This record gives sequence, structure tokens and C-alpha cells, in this order.
Amino acid sequence: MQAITKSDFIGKDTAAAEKRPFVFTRPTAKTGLVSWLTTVDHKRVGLLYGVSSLIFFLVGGFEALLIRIQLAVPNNTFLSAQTYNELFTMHATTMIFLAVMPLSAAFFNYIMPLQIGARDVAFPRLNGFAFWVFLAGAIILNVGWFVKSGAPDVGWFGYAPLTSTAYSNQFATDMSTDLWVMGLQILGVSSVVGSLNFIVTIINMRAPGMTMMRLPVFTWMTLITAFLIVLSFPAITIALIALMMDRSFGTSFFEVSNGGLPILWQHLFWIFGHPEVYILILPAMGIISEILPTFSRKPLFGYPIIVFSGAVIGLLGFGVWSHHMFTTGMGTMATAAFSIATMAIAVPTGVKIFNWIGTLWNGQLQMRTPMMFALGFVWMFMMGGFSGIMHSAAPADAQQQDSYFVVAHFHYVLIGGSIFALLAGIHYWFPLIFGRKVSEAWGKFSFWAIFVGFNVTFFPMHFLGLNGMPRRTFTYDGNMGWNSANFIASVGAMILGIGMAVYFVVMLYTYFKGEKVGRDPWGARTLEWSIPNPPPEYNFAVIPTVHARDAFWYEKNHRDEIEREKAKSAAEEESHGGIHMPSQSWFPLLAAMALLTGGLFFTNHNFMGAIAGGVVLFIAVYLWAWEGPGGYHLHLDKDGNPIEPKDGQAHH
Amino acid sequence: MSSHSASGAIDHHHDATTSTGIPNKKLFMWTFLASDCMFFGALISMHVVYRIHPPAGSPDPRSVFSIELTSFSTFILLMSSLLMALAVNAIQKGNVRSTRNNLLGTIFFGLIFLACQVYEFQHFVHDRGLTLSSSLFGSTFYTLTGTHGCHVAIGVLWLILMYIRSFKPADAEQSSQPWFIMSIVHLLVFAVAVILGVYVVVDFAHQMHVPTFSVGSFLSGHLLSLIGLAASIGGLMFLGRSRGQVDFGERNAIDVESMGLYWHFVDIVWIIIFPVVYLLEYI
Amino acid sequence: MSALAATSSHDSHGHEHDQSKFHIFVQVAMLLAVITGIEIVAIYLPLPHWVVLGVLSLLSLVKFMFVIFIFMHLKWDKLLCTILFFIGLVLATGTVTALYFLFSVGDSKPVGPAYDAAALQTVSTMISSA
Amino acid sequence: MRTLSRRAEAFRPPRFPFGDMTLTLTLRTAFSRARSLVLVGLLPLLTGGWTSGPQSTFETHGPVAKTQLDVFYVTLWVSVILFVLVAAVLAYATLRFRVRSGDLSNQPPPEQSHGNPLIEIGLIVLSIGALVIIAVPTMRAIWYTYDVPEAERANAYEVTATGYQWWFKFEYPQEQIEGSGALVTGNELVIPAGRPVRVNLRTVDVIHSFWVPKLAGKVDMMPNRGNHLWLKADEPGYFWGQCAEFCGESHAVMRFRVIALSEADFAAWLAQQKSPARTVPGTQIGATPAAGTPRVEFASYKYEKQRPNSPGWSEGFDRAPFAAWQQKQQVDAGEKPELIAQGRKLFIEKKCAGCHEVRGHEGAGISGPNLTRIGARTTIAGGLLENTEQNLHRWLTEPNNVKPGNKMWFGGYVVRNSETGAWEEQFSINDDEARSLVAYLHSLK
Ligand code: HEA
Ligand code: HEA
Ligand code: HEC
Ligand code: CUA
Ligand SMILES: [Cu+2]
Repeated sequence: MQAITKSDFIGKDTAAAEKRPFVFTRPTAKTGLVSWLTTVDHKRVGLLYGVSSLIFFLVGGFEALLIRIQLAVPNNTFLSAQTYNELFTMHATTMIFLAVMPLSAAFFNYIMPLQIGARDVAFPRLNGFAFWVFLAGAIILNVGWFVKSGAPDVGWFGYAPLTSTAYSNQFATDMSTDLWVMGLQILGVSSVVGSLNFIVTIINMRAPGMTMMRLPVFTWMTLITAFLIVLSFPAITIALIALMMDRSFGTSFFEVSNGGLPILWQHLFWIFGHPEVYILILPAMGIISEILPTFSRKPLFGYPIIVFSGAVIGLLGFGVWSHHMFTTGMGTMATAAFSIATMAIAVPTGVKIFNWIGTLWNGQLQMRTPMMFALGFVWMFMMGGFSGIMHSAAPADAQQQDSYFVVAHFHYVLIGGSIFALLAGIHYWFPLIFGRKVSEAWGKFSFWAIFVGFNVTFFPMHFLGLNGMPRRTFTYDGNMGWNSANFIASVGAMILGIGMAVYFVVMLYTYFKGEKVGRDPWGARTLEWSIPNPPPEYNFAVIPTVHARDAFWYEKNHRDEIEREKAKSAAEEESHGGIHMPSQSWFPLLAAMALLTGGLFFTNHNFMGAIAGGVVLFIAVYLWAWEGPGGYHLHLDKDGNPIEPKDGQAHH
Repeated sequence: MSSHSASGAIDHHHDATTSTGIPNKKLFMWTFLASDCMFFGALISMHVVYRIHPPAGSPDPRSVFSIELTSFSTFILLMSSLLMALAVNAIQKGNVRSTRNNLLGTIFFGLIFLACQVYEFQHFVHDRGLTLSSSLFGSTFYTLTGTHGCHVAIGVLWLILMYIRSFKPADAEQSSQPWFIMSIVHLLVFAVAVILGVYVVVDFAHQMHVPTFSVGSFLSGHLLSLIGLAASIGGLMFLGRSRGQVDFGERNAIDVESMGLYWHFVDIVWIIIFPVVYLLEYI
Repeated sequence: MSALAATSSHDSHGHEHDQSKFHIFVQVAMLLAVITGIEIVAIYLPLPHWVVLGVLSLLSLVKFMFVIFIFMHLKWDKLLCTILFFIGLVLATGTVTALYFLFSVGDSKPVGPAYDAAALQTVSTMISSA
Repeated sequence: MRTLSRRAEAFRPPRFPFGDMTLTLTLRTAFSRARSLVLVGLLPLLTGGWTSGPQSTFETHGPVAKTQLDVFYVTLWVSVILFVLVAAVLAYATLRFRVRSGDLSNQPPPEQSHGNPLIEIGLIVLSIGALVIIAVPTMRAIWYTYDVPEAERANAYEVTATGYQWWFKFEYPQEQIEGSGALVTGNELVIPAGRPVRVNLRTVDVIHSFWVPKLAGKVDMMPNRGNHLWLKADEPGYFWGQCAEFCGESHAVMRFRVIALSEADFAAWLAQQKSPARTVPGTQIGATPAAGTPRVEFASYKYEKQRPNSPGWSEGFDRAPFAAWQQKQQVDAGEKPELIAQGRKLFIEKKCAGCHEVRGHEGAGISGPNLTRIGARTTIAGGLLENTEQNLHRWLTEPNNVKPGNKMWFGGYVVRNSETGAWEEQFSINDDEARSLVAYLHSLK
């Protein structure tokens, strides 16, 4: 009864297209540059996200290594103060907004639709748009390196009034902060648009039988993350708009001499900023919740509780933002309230840890590379979580805030947490995406190098912080008792860098030359493994019907029943006109490019140019709406290859 | 006119192609509106915070506002919401003509609201000396109400596009009419009409306070604009004349409905802004 | 899939209201206009501040609810839409309230050249406007 | 690891944070470094030496820092215990249920169990219990550290600290001076020991943060906000402080010191401070120095120009900073009145007086630190450099190379051309001028 096609257009099939105006002839290339520029395939968008975010990860890591070189010895003169400030600002901004978030988005795009048994996301063109806008924001953030004004240098949370025209960068034109504002603003557009798409997709595009409580945990975490994004980004958007108006139009939201209250910026930023850190960790937890069961050959322990605690973390995450502001003199009541609320988050997080251990218990643990990274995640994230709890005790935090203790805390949760999980995810899904498997020996080597390097780098930082070393300092004196810890941290960073380099080289090698593997190499449990690798454009030849939580595990154990069912669904689908596929489009790219140029003009205070960009944006969106979702139908032969229509024109 | 004659053929409360039965576009819009709540929440907070702590030299809002005008535009926005709801109601029954009329009404009221706001702003700037940078009150007030105004403007634009869309001929591809070009012309004429309309209305409101004001001299002063306005309205009617079957009907109800949700949301934001920003200053 | 199962009973329910919706909409709009009128009048009534404040909040809330449930169809739509929207609404309300309190406590009273003159300033405007 | 062994003499033996066990590092420097790299797993044990230093939060010297440290230990212990427990179970599960053979395809999978509500709830209750243990002392400490306790309020001393990019101004509202308002000093805050001190925190530009780790945790200096903190030094002493909120280019070197004096010393210091700037006998403005003064030889002048920020410390000073401070209060032997007179003249000619106040002398500016007693300070340039002749000389001749972006260079030595936007030199100080300025400034005790 539910074997209906999952197309998002209602009503008639589009008529033949010969007479359409030229601008609406839709690109049909399946290979080559145009196919990538106009793609609406969630898998290709996922790959685009993945590749660009990994490149940015290397850039951010490179910046980190420069930071560590500068700090290796006291009174170092490797970098100037100005460069150092640019580096840590861009390191953080790059890592958070251009590496971890888009890498998570890459998995959302690639894996999530496969996990729910969908052929695409709800709004394919919007999905492409989200990626191109992301790229536009990334470019704007980074052009500072190449122009006179320099890169942004106000720290990743850009506290007012340091960001005002009066105090930022006295040496050049003060454009760098404008770039930061505009870049984040545009990245926000990308994230919100992308997340709305994911929310609709998960709620509405599930295969028949895939109830909410049967969703794979990764998909659940995608959903919660997407909600966090759409609900937290507005706060920073408003803050950035206010800042932008201060800088460009003479308002005084944060202009101290006219009565502006810089603390308001902090509130607005952290109302976004704290949910943001859960935006960074929840996808990671989702990935871990996929990997542990697979390699333990057991279902996730306490699935409903894991899901529920994820939602609770998301919700509580909105009520703790001021724990970043314990030292701003909020007063006793506010401090106490936020302190308690912050501690409360340990409970749902702990529940997840306990359930992961429960998943291992009595299992058959296969120590494959993804599993190593996943176990590393649990250890390291736990350590980061505990230092988080130490921060949450406000009086103790008075000594820790803005010291290297914080730096240690958040690198434990961000690298030991997010990055470990994302690296695990790359290993885990690599065979699905490229049909090749990474060598275990090299994978494990890179794991150990990263694991050791990471701990050597960041464990000493706890001591540095408690020993009074403030963060964001381009230099320190030799008499403070910080020399050895800093030196060790720098050595660790080099080890970490080598580990990362090995990781990426191995991945590249595997992509070209790695061992080929068949379907389902890990003995996995979720639907994405039920299809051939690499997945065909249409994902599922037949939309699966889901009967149990670990849908693919169930399929593997009920083959006959599933075969019968699939045959029936296939016939039904064919009678509905075949597999519906969305058409490619130029307009997402065009709209994003308009945003890019308009944004660049704006940061240059060239408002005519900005308006022109806006007009082009409007035109692009208009034409986008005009050309309509389009779409075409595929018919498969029995090997699953599309049968080309005779005239070679499958498109409308 | 509708290509779908049978009303009720489509169930507007259930979309069989989605897991929940809620159309994707509707779900998208509601989620977006949830996000927009936070957006306006942050904006309103910003205004409220600086109202709790007005810096030295802040103007007394009461000496700036003219509550009559704002009450009037509040009322206008409410009525536009009504028409929007009726437009959705009509299209769900496949009644394209009624939909168009209601859309046009919504556009009309939306424009009056915008004109009022333009007038209000320039009145505040020129007569009350409140500018974006004259005080924090000015900064937060203009940013908050201006952002809301931008939402209204985007809504009006969307309504206009939808209005034009409702004339798309059923056989657009085959027909000799260059519908794509036509729609762009339609849009341009609309733009001229809107600009001229707002200009005339604002100037009228502005000059009313001048003692030497007389309707006759006003009309003669704006003769050119008025002729242009009349011409573009005529052009709109011409472009919008009935030309057989259109590709617009009950199927498009979801598009109109999502747009309606957006429009109503803009209205409820004003329902909050009006008391918080304006009325509270008077108690 | 509870959502799917719920559909058939929903159908007839939805259609019953279609006929009368026109009148509902018009009546609601009238009601909203009247409430707006009351709001405007309320601020001029010689009542204690908190009463007027309460009345204003209540009336705005009523208006708000009428628009989202009637004009925006939440009343007739799936519960999920209401839930989605209320997540955002409740969070936003909570955040605004929290900020309100955070900025109302004594520690948040601004101190500085732009504010220290504030007291004087308000007094003088009070005198000049009197 | 030269510093490690050197510091072992300079400070109390490093204390291991997890108990009373004292772990003095006696290993040879290089050896210890190599070991700590190899024995990664034992890092925590080797890190005993990392908890001690001038800004250590473990070596508290006042009740506020002590309270905060106590709370920290509570969180630390709870965390360590929980971590050990959970990690042990995790490690056990990992080792116990690991399969060594790679191929599992013909082995039956384990039981597909789905969870156990009883265990879950038990663990949740346990976590909440652990959090309560942390929360209770946290709450108490929040109220205690917020402001001077009621009982001690009458005894409290009040100062106002103001942050500038990138230095601190300290005002003593209780010490009014006839005709020139409250007593003002810069970069070195002198307080009475054994008395609670309430510090009002203000800023003139961006956000800074006032942090003296051994006395109290930080509180930010927020524009348009009336923040404050309180601290108390149990004993007289010399404490390091640092700005702890990123405030622009030279945030890293925005440092300061707090000197706590016994009640009597403090009173004497105050009396001394309130008097106008010291005038060395025989130094009237206009007196010219004897011709042919020999160039000052800087024995340890080891800075090259291209090094923007060179070491700002000397071992001798570190060994006994408090004694060094007391030493500084004394008039230098061998003052050269002519040089000093020349310096005083230059101080006006070179526009120094436009930014700096020397109370009783000519300076009246307020955009730079008050220099009335600069000669008696142990540090200059916002606590960055030890106040030696060499360092001061260098600071005056090339402030831009000492402290990037500082407002004495940008806006003083060089100013922005309003048309081209380029920085142009307004004045410069050559070595001879610097020598007389140094002499003059060091005479200001
Ligand atoms: C992935 C990102 C991530 C995550 C998941 C977290 C998780 C947490 N963080 Fe972290 N945090 C950051 C990223 C993150 N943080 C960043 C980037 C900053 C700095 C920003 C900046 O200033 O630049 C920061 C800063 C930061 C601060 C401000 C510090 C300061 O500037 O003074 C605080 C204060 O409370 C804090 C607390 C917490 C807490 C309580 C958690 C909790 O969620 C942790 C919960 C987990 C556990 C506790 C471990 C497992 C639990 C158990 C095994 C159960 C039993 C445990 C107990 C009962 C205690 N974090
Ligand atoms: C997800 C986020 C994330 C990640 C992954 C990292 C990764 C790393 N971070 Fe980052 N960091 C932050 C987020 C992150 N950081 C944030 C938010 C701040 C606060 C900033 C602020 O105060 O505003 C910060 C600040 C910060 C500081 C403090 C700066 C200061 O306060 O003065 C330091 C210092 O050591 C540091 C180090 C590192 C190191 C060594 C890594 C390593 O893990 C990096 C490892 C990766 C590599 C080494 C890449 C490998 C690359 C190569 C091998 C070659 C490169 C080649 C080419 C580019 C061609 N980080
Ligand atoms: C534009 C204003 C300006 C001028 C002119 C100026 N200074 Fe300064 N001076 C400052 C500022 C600002 C600082 C603090 C810099 C910092 O630490 O970041 C400072 C710091 C100092 C210090 C260190 C004070 C301390 O407590 O650390 C000394 C000494 C000093 N100046 C002497 C001089 C002399 C001598 C001259 C003249 C040759 C001079 N200044 C000219 C602004 C000025
Ligand atoms: Cu001042 Cu950092
Ligand atoms: Cu946080």
C-alpha cells in the first residue's frame, strides 16, 4: 500500500521540453565539470561537502601547526602578534565552520537519505544551493589572507567592541572584520537552508515502515542537529546584522560611547555558540552509535534512551549559554542558575556513554580501524566532558576561563570527540562510497599516531591553564613554568600532524589503488549497506519496506520474505511510471555566486555592487522558481542499469 | 478558468507521497517559521534590553511615535491576513478568480502597510530627528521594525510573483504567447506601479500636514506619476486578461498556502511588535 | 507509522469545515480588529501598570493564537505542524524572558560615561516636557 | 629543561596536585624531556612540575583563590573517580569481548539484546548524585567569592582598576590628593595584606580581564558595566597578574603585578605616593649636562632589533621579586643631576608630557600610565619588561619592537596622516636622549 514513488512533485508529469526558453533547458551531463556544478544528487553534494571540508581541515590544521611552532619556546619570534591573532581566529573559524560542520553535512547528505530508504532529499536543488553558498562563505572568510587588510583577527567569538571600526586592525583598511561578519552570515544561510531540507527529508521521505523509532541513530542525530542549527543560527545572525550595521551604517548597538552594551553581543553569540558545540558533537555521536553496534554485532544498547538523551542534550543546550560568561560579572543568581543547568547536561551525555559500553558488553568486538577510532572517541570525549564539568563549577571556572584549560577542554571534545568520530565515519563508509577498503595496517597506524599525538598535544594544556597561562597569547615568558608543557604540546602537534598526513595519504591511495570490496564488507545493520557500492544514482532499485529497527540486519535474516516483497514493490513502482529522478539545474550555483559577489562588494563598502549582487540573486531565484522542480523517470533493466529512452533524451 | 474543474479532488490535508501526509513545502515553511521565531526573538530582545537601560540622551519614545498611524497600519496588516486566508481558502476549492482577487487585495494592503512604514520612518527622521545613528533607540527601533518591513516587502514580492504565476497558460510550451517574456513584462509593470504608488501615497501623507496643502495642487503636482500609475494599472489589467485555460489551480494550493503561512507569520510578528515596541511606552 | 494511520479519519473532519471557513475567517478578523482597538484604548485607561501590562500580554496572546490556529490552519492541520512551530516559539519566548531577567538584575545596570548622565537627562526631559 | 631545575630553587618545590605526595624533579633536564616524550602514558605523573609558577592557581595566597581551588578539587576528585570507574568498565569490555580471529561470517552473532532500564535508571541517579556533590560547594563559593563578606566589609579597602589597550591604571578613591583627585598609579597595584580589597573594574576601550591567579580568579572589565571583584592577600608578597580577555594585538603582553604590603609598609607607601614627584636636588629645567658625557655601556644589552619581543625577565629578579620591589623603592646610587635635568626637559619637548602625568612636575596627560613614581616600579610597559636601564632605554627608543601595536608608538611616535592614511613619524628618541630620559624617569621614586 505504501509503494508509492517518493517524488516531491504533485500532479502531472512535465510535458516534452523542446519549446522551453533557452535558460530553462536543463543540464543533463552525467560526467564532467558541468555535472558537478549543476548536480542535485544528494550523494554528489555530499562528496562536494566532504572534499571541500577536508581541504579546509588541512588548512585549519596547518594554521594550528604554525600556532604550535610559535608557542614551542618562550619569547618566540616566528610569528608577529598580528599574524598570530589572525591565525588562531582563522584556525577556529575554519575548523568549526569550514571543517567540522560541513564534514558532518557531508555525512548528512550522503548517508542519511540512504539510511531512511529515500531516493533523494526533499528539495534537491536547495541542497545544491546550500553547498554552493557554503563555498561562497568559505571564500569570503579566507580572502583576507590575500588582500591588504589581512585575515580576521578578532577571535572566533569576535567580542564587541574589539570588532568595532575603532579597535580592529589599525594597520590596514579595516576590512578583515567585515569579511568575518559577511562570511559567517553567508555560512549561516547555508547551514539553515541545508538543515531545513534535512528536517523535511527525515520527517517526510522515510521508506514505508521506517517509523521514527526505527530510524538509525545517525539519522536521529542529524535531525536533532538540524533543529539545533535552525534554532540557534538566528541569534548569531541578528548579532552579526547589528555588528554589520554598526560598522557600515553608523548604528551603535555595540558602540560603547553611545551606550552600546558589549555584553549583549556575548549573550547573543553564546545563545548560538553553545548549541553550536552540540551541533559539532551530535553528528559525531550518531556516527559512533552506528559503528559500535556494527563491530560488536549487537544492536545499540538502549536505543530509545540514546535518542531521547540526544534530544534532551539539544534542548538543554539552549539553556546554558552563559557558562561562557561566568567571568563577566553576571551576578550570583544568574551564575548559579547557569552553573546548575550546565551540570545537568552531564546526565544525558553520561547516559550515552553508558549505553555505548552496554553495546560492547557481551558483543563480538572486531577491532577494525573504524572501531578503533570509535573507542578512541568514547575515551577522549569522556575526558573532555569531565573537564567541561570542571568548567561548569563557576568559582573554579573563574581560574580556568580564557586559560589553556579551556583550550584543553574543547580540543578534547572537538578532536577527541568530533574529529575522531568523523575520521571513523570516513573509514567506515569509505567502502560504501568508493567500493574500496582502507588497509587495516595503515589505518591502525594512523589511528595510533593521531591518538598519541593528540594526547601529547592537549593533555599538558590542562596543566598550562591551571598554571596560569592565558589563551590567545602569541608569546609567553620563560619564567612562568610553562616551557616544558608547551614544548611537549608542540612536539605532540607535530606527531598529530604526521598522523593526519598519513591518514589522508592513505585515503588518497585507497581511492585510486585500494582493495576492492563487495557489498556490506563490515556486516552492517542499516539500510545504506543494502545497495551496491558505489551506490547508483537512484540509490534503491526498489524502495525497501522496513520491518525492524536495524532494517538491513533484518533483511539479511529474512531474505525470502524480503525478496517477495521487493518484487511486488518493483511492479507497483513500474506501474506508477518508474523511478522518479530530479533534474539538474544551474540556478543554485548562479544564486550562490550572486551572494558571493554581492557579499564581497558589501565588505568593500561598495553598496552599489552589493545591490547589484542582490538583484542577480533575485533573478536567479526567480528563474529557479520558474524552471520548476522538473524531473524524469528511470526504468531499470534486471541488472539495475537504467534503460536509456530511444531518443537519448531522458529529460524534460 | 481552472484546469481542475472538480473541486475537492485533491485532499489538502493529506499528501500521500510523504511519510507524514504533510506536504513537504508546508513542513518546510513551519520549520522555517520556528527558526524565524528565534530570529525575531533575538531582535526584540535587543530592543527591549536597550529600553530597560536607555543611555543618556535617549529620546522619549512617546515624543517620537504617532500611535494613530501605527494603529492604522496594524489594522491594515490584520486585514491583509484575512484576505490571505481567503485566498488560500479559494484556491483550495479551485476558485482561481477569487484567489487572484484576494491575492491582489493582500498585495494592496501589504503595500499600504509598507507605505505607512516608509512614511513613518521618514517622518521620524525629518520631523522627530530620530535616525539610525542618533541614538540607540533609533538603532534598535529601525532595525527591528525595518527587518519586519523587509519581511513584509519580501512577502509582497512573493505575492506578486504568485499573482503573475496564476496567469500561466495551460499550454505554455506550445502556445504562441511568449509567456516567459510576458511574465517579466508583467513584473516590470508591477514594479513601476508599486514604486509610483508608494511614492504618491507617502508624499500625500507627508504633505497633508503642510498648512498650504490642497488636494488639487497635490494632484496637479503629481500628474505625471498619477498618469504613470493609471497606465501601469491598465497594463496590469491588460496583461492579466483572461486568455483561456491557465496552468494554475487546486494543485497549486500548497504553494499559495506556504506563502500564506509566511504572510500570517509576518502578521503575528507585528502582533507582538506593536504592543512591545509601541503600546508599552504609553503605560 | 502512526501518522499514516491517522489520515483517513482526518479527511472527513477537514472537509466539514471547508464550507464555513469563509465566515470563520471573517469573524476572526473582526474579533482581531476589536481586540486591537481594546489594546489601544487600554493604554490610556487610568489603571495600574501591571493591570495594563497583563491585559496587553493576554490580548496579544489571544490574537497570536487566533492567527496561528485559524488563519494558519493549525487547528485543522496535523499536530506535527503545531509541535514544530511551538518548539521555536517556546524557545524564543524562553530566551527573550531569560534575557529580560538577565538584564534586569542589579549587576546589569550599566555604568559608564554614556549612562551616568542618564539620570540627569531623564529629569531634564521630564521638566521640559512638563 | 634549564627552567625546571632553575625554578626548583626559585619557588617552593612543585606539589603533586592529587595529594600530599611531593615530587621534586631532580632529573637532568635533557633526560627528563626525553622521558616525558617516551612515557606518554605516565605523563600525569611526570607533570608534577607543571603546577607551580608565578601564576599557578594551585599556590593560593588568599581566601578567594583558596575557595576556588577547593571547588576545583571537588570537581577534580568527582571526575577522576567517575572517569576511573567508567573507563575501567570500558577497558574491561573492550578487552574481554574482543575477538581475535578476523572472520566471523560463520559464527553465530551474539544475543541481540536491546537494553536494561534498571541499569540505566541506576546510573542516571548515580550521575545526579555525583553532580549534587559538585553543586553544593559550587553554590556556596559563588556567593562567597562574589563580594567582600558582610563581616569584613567595614575593614575593606577599595581600589579601581581600569583597563587600557594594553596596560592597567589603578586608582585609590580613598586616597584623595589636594588638587589632583584620587591617587593614581599604573601597572603595579599595591594593596594592604591581610585586608579584603574590593577592586572596581572599568575599561576605557575594549574588554579586558583582571586576573591575579594566586589571589583570585578573573573578572572581566566590561565597557558600560560596573564589575568588581574582591581579593585578599594573606601575607605580604609580590604577585603576577595578566589580562585574560583577548583585547587586540598585544593582549599577550598586557600584564601587571600586585604587591601586598603589611599595614605599616602600606601606610608608608601611601604617604610617599601622595607627595608630588621627586625632584633631584640641582635639577632645574634648563640646566644642561656637562659636555662629553661618556656613552652608557650596557653590559647585558642583548636585544637585536628584529626581535619584537625578547625575554622580559632575569633570573636574579625572579628569585626574589618582592625584595627587588623593595629595593626599587630606594633612590639609586650615583644619580646624575645634569642628565636628569636634561631628561626632564626632553620629557616636555618630546611630547611625553602630553600623554603622561608626573604629578608635581610638568606632565599632565592621561592617555598613558601615570609616571609620578615610575622609578619605583619593578616593571615597565604593562608589566612586560623588568624596569632596568637597558629595558627602559629600549622601550623609549623603539617601543614598537617591544610591544606590537602599542598606543605610545601609534599615536605618539608615529601618527596617521589623515589624508593618505599612512603612519608618519612625529618624533623619535635617539640613544643620548633616551639616556637622559631614563635617568630622569628612574629618579622618579
Ligand atoms: C564538541 C564540542 C563541545 C562539547 C560536547 C562540550 C561539552 C561540554 N562543555 Fe564545553 N566548550 C566547547 C566545546 C564543547 N563543550 C568549546 C569549543 C568551548 C570554548 C569556546 C571558547 O571559549 O572558545 C567550551 C567551553 C566550555 C565552557 C566555558 C569555559 C570558559 O570559557 O570558562 C564550559 C563551562 O561550563 C563548558 C562546559 C561543558 C560541559 C559541562 C559539557 C558537557 O556536555 C560534557 C558532558 C560529558 C561528560 C560529563 C562526560 C561523560 C559523562 C559521564 C561518564 C557521566 C557521569 C559524569 C558526571 C556525573 C559528571 N564548555
Ligand atoms: C574542530 C575544531 C578544532 C580542531 C580540529 C582543532 C585542531 C587543533 N588545534 Fe585548535 N582551536 C579551536 C578548534 C579546533 N582546533 C578553537 C575553537 C580554538 C579557539 C580559537 C580562539 O581562541 O578564538 C582553537 C585554538 C587553538 C589553540 C590556542 C591558540 C591560542 O589560544 O592562542 C591551539 C594551540 O595550541 C590550537 C591547536 C590545535 C592543534 C595542534 C590542532 C590539531 O588537532 C590539528 C591537527 C591537524 C593537522 C595537523 C592537519 C594536518 C596537516 C598537514 C599535515 C599539512 C598541512 C598541509 C597543507 C595545508 C598543504 N588550537
Ligand atoms: C601617544 C601618547 C604617548 C606619548 C607621546 C608618550 N607615551 Fe609613554 N606611554 C603611552 C602609553 C599608551 C603607554 C602604555 C603602553 C603599553 O604598555 O601598552 C606608555 C608607557 C610608557 C612607559 C611605561 C609605563 C609603565 O608603567 O609601564 C614609560 C616609561 C613611558 N611611556 C615614557 C614615555 C616617554 C619618556 C615619552 C616621551 C619620549 C612618552 N612616554 C611618550 C603613551 C604615550
Ligand atoms: Cu587586555 Cu587582554
Ligand atoms: Cu558551552
